Amino acid sequence: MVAQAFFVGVFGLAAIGFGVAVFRTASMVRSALALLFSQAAVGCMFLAMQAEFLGVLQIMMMATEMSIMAIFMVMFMMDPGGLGGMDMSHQKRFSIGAGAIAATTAISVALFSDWGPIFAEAPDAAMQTRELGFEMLDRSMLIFETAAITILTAMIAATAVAIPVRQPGVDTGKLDKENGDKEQEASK
Amino acid sequence: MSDLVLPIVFPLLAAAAILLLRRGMVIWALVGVALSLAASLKLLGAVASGDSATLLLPGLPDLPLRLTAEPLTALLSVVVAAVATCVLIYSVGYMKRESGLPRFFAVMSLFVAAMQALVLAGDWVLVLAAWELIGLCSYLLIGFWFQRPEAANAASRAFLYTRSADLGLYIAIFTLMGAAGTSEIAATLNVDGDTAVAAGLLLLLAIMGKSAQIPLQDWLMRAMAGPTPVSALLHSATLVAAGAILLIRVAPLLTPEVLLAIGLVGGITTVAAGLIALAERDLKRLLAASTASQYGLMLIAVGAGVPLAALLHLLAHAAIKSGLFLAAGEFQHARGGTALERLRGVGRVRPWTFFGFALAALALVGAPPLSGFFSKDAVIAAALSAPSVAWLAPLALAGTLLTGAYLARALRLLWHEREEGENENRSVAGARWMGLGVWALVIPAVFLGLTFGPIEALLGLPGPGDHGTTAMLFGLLAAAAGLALGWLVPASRLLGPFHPWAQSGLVIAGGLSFWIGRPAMAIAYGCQRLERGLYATVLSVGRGGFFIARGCGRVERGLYAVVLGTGRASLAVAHLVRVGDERRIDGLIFALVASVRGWGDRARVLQSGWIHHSLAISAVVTAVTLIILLSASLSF
Amino acid sequence: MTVAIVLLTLLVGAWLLAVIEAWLTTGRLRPVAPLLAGLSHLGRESILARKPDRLFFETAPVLLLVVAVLGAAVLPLTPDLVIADLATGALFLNAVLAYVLVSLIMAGWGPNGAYAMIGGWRFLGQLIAYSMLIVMPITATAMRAESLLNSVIVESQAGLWNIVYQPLGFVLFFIAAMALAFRSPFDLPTAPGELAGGVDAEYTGVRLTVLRLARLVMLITLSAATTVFFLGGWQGPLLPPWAWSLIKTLAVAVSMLLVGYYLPRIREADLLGWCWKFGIPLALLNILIVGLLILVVP
Amino acid sequence: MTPVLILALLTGAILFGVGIYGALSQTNLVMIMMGVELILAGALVNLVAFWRFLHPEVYAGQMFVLVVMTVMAVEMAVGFGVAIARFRAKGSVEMEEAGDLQG
Repeated sequence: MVAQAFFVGVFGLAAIGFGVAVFRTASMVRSALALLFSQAAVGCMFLAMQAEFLGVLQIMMMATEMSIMAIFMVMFMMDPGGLGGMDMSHQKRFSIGAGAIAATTAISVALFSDWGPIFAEAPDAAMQTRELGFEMLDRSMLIFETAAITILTAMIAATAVAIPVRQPGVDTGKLDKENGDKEQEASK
Repeated sequence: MSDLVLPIVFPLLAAAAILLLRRGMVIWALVGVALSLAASLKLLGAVASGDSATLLLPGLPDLPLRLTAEPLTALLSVVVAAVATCVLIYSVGYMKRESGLPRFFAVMSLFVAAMQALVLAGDWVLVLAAWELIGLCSYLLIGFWFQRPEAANAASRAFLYTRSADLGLYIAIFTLMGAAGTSEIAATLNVDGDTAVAAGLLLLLAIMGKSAQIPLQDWLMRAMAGPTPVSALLHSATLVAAGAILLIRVAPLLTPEVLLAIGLVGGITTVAAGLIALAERDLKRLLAASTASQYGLMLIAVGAGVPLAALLHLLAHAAIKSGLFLAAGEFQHARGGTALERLRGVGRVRPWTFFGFALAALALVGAPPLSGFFSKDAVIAAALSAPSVAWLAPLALAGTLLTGAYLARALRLLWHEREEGENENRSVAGARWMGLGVWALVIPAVFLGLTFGPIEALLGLPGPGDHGTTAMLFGLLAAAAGLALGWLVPASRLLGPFHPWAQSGLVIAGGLSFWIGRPAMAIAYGCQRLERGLYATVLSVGRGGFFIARGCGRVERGLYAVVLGTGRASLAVAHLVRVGDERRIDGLIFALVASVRGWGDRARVLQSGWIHHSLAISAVVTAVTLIILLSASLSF
Repeated sequence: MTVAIVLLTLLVGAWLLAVIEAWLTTGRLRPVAPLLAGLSHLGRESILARKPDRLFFETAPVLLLVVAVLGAAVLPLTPDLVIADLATGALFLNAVLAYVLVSLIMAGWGPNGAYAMIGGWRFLGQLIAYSMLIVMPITATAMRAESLLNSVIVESQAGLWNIVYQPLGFVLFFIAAMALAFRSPFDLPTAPGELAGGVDAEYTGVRLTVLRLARLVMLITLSAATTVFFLGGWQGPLLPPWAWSLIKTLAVAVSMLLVGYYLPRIREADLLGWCWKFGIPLALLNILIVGLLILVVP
Repeated sequence: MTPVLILALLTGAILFGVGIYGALSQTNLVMIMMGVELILAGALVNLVAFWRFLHPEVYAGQMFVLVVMTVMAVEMAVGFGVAIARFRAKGSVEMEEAGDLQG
C-alpha cells in the first residue's frame, strides 16, 4: 500500500512536471518529447496501479504517437529549435484562469466526495489480460468493433484530407495561398 | 457444438467469395451449398443420436444470439440445403446464356445462408434478421431481370406485400419478448392468455404475407417474372416455406381461436388458389397458384392441431414443387415461353423431362405410393380429427380435388399434339445440367414417403390420429375424381361463370387492386364530383353578379358625389395623421432597429472566427452546463 | 545476481559480435581489437557541435543502451535466468523497443547538425515501416502460447518450434528486427557513404563508445527475442539450457550480420512501400493461418 | 479514505487543468493538440484509478480506457490531416492567422 502510494505519487509528479514543461520550453521537439515522457509517466502510474496491460500499452502507443508529433512540430513551426525564443501563446490570463478553475473543481470533487468501499487487492496481471480479452470479444464486442472502425475511418479521412487537390498544370499550393491572403485582407 | 454455424457460414462465404472474386462463381456457389448440405446432414445425424444442442453467439450485450439444433430445425435445414443444391445444379444450365451471373449466384448463396439462419435460429432477434434477409434476397432475385418492367414491378410488389405483412411479425415478436422477458423462442412459446392470442394472430398475418394466403396471394403469381430456379427455390424451400416453417415452429404457442383462424385461412386459400390454378393460362403461374393452395393445406393441418402433418406435406411439397418448376423451366427454354398454348405438346419433344414432370405431378396429387400420398393423407386425417371437422375436412378435400384437376389439365395440355407440328427438337443449352437437377428432385419426390416413418419417430410430435383408413379413402377418391375431371373436361366448362373471374386471379379481394386501388379511385371520383359542383356554383354566382352589376351601375352615379366628399374629408384627416406618424411611430421603429443592430454587433464579437476564442467559449459553456446539471442533481 | 549474470552475458555477447563483425568485414580475426578501440575512444577528445541541444545530446546514447538492456530483461535465457518475467512480457518488449525511435530522434536532434537530423527523422519513417511487422508476428506466437509470458511462449514450442509452425512470421520478424536494430541493409539513420554516419556523425569519444555498445547490445537483445519467440528458446537436446540460448542467439545475430554484409542498402521509399504493400498483408495472413491451425489442430 | 485513489485523482485533475491551459493558450494547432492529449491523459488516469480501487472486477472499465486511447489516436490522425491541409493551403498552422470563419 505504502509502496503503491509512493510510486503513484512519484510518477504522478513526473507526469505533471513533464506536462507543464510541454508548454514552458521554447524548443518544439523538447515540448513534444516532454509530452511523450509525461504520457509515459502516466503509463507507469497504470503499472503502479497494477493495470499492467494498460500501462505497457500506454507506454508503447505514446512513444510512436509523440515522436510523430515531434516531426510535425518541426515541419509546421516557424522556429522549431526555439532559438529565437518567441512567445507562442495568447489569451494567457483567461487560459490560466480556466485551467486553474477546472483543476480546482476536479480536485475538490476528488477530495470531498465519498468514494465508497475500496478494494485493496487487484486481480493478478495474467488474469487481467485474460479477462480483458474475454470482455473485449464477448460483451463489449460491439464497442470494440466500433472503435476499430472509427480508427479506420479516421485513417482514411486524414489521408484524404492531407492529399493535395490536383488540377492539371496549376500549382494548387501557391494558388490557395494567394487566395488565403486575399481572404485575410478582406476579413480585416 | 460449434458446427451449428457451419450450414450458415459456408453459403455466406461462397457469396462473399463470388462478390470479391467475380469469377468461378459456379464452383463457389455449388461448393458452398454442398458443404452446407454436408454440415446439416452431420447435424441431423448428431441430433438423431439424441443430443440437441444450443449455441450462444455474442450479440448485443445481454441479448445473445442463439442457434438451436433440435430434430425439427436440423431436419428443416437438411431440406433447405438439399433443395438448394439441386436448384443450383440446375441453374448452372439454366443461366448459361445470361449475364450478371455473379449477382445471381451470390444472392442465391446469401439466400440459402439466410434461410439456414432462419431455420436454425434459436431466438427471435436472429429470426427477424434472417426474415428480413430473405425478403431482401427474394426482391433481388425476382427482379433479376430488372430491365424488364414486369420483373421490376413484380419484385417491388412482392417486397411490398411481404414487408407490410412483416409488421405483424415485428409486433408479435416484441409482444412475446415483452411477455416472456427473453428472446429465446423455446422460452417464449409457453406464454398464454390474451398475449398468446394476439401474438398468434399477428404471426398469422406475417405468415399469410410470406406464404401467399388469400387475400395476399397476388404477388406470388406475379413473382413468376423471375428466373425459374428462383421460383423453384422460393416456392419449395425458402421464401414461401418460411411462413409455414415459422408456423410449425411456433405451433405450441397457438390457442384454439388462433388455430381455427389459421385453419379457415388455409382452407379458403387452398380452394381459391386451386380455382385460380385451374383457370391459369401460364404454366409457371399455374404452379405458383398450386403452391399457394398446397400451403393452404399445410395451414389446415396446423389449424387442425397436427403440425407434424404440415411438416410432412412441406417436405413432400419441397421436393415435388421444385422438381415441377425445374421441368417447367426446361420446357420454357425449349419453347421460349411458359404460356400453356406455346407449351402445347412439348412433352412429346422432351419425353424424359415430361416423365419426371408427370411423376412429380402425380406425387402432388397424392397417387399411391408416391410421397404426396402419405403427406396428403396425413393432412386429411388431421382435418378429420380436428375439433372443427365441419369446416376443415370439406375444404381439405376440395383442395385435393382441385389439385388433381389442375395438374391433370396441365399434363393434358403438355402432352397433346399441337395442331401444326413444326420447328421441334430445337436443342436447349445446358439441357444436361437441367435434366440432372430435375431428376435429382423427382426421385426424392417419389421415394420420400418411405422416410416419413423415421421422421415421425425422430420428431416425436403427435400423429394425425386414428382416421387413417377413412382419410386414405377420401383422399384417393378426391384425387381420382380431380384427375378425371381435369383430364376430361376443359377448364372453361368446369368453372363455368367463375372462369374469367378466376383467370383474373380472384380479384374479389385480390390484394393491392382492392386495398389500395379502389380507395384511390373513389377519392379521385369524389374529387371530380366536387370539382363539377364547384364549377356550377361559380357559374351561377357569376350570372347573379352580372345582374347585380347592372343595378349597381345606377346606384353608382348617386354615390359618386358622396364618395367625392368623403375623399376630401379623408385627405384632411390623412394630413393630420401623417404629422403624428413622423413624430412617434417612425421614431419607435427606428429605435427598435437600432437596438437590434447593436445586439447584432455585440454578438459579432463572439464570431471572431479564431479557434482559440471558440475553444474558450466552448470551455465556458461546458463549465456553465456542468454547474447547472450539478445544481439540478443536488437540488433534487 | 540474475541481473549481474544477464549484464555480463550481454557484455560478452557484445564483444563476441564486435569481433565477428570485424572478421566479416576485414576478414581478419582479432579478438582484442574491439576492446582496444573502446579504450582508445575513452582517450579521445569529445567534440561538441555549435548550439547543441545538450540534454538530448547527452541522453540519447544512454537511453539507447538502457532500452536495449530493458528489452533483454524480460527475455528468459534459461527457465530461471530472467530478470523479470512479466505477465505482459511480449507486449513489454514491443513497448521498450518503441523507445529506440525516441533515442534516435534525440540523437538526431541533439547535435545541431543536418546529417544527424536527417538520420533521426529517417528512422521515424523506418519505424512506420517495420513496427507492425514487429508486433504482428509476436502476436501470432502469443496466440499459440495463449499467453504473453515469454517463458510460456518458449514452453509452448516444446513440441514444435515456431520457426516451423509459422515460418512466415519468422521471416517477417527477422527482417523487421534487422530494421529495428538498423543494421545494414536497413542502416538508413546511420548511412555511412550518403549521410556520413547520420545520427552518430557528431558523436565522438565516450558517447560514441556508448552508442556502439548500445547498438551491439540491441542486436543481441533482438537475436535473443527471435530465439525466444521462434527458435524454442533454451530448449534443445543434451546441452544445458543456457548453452542452447547462447548458441541460438549468436547464430541469429551472425546470420543477421551476414545478410547485412551481402545486401545493398535499401531506399526509404522502397522500404515503406514493401512493408505496407506486402509485409503487413503477409503478417495478417500469418495471424490468420496460425489462428486456423490453433482451431483445427487441438 | 484512501490515499492512493486520492493521489491518482489529484494527478488526473492537475493534468486536466494543465491540458486545458495548453489547449486554450497555444497559438499553434499542433500545440493545441498536445493540450488535448494532456486532457485525455488526465481522464485516463482517473479511469484507471476508478477501475483499480472501486470496481476491479468490472473489466468494462479497462475497455473504457482502451476506447479513450482510441480516441487519442483518432484525434492525432485527424488533427494532423487538418494541419497538413491547412499548411498546404495557407502556409502556416498559426491560429492567429486563421480568421476565415469571422462573421
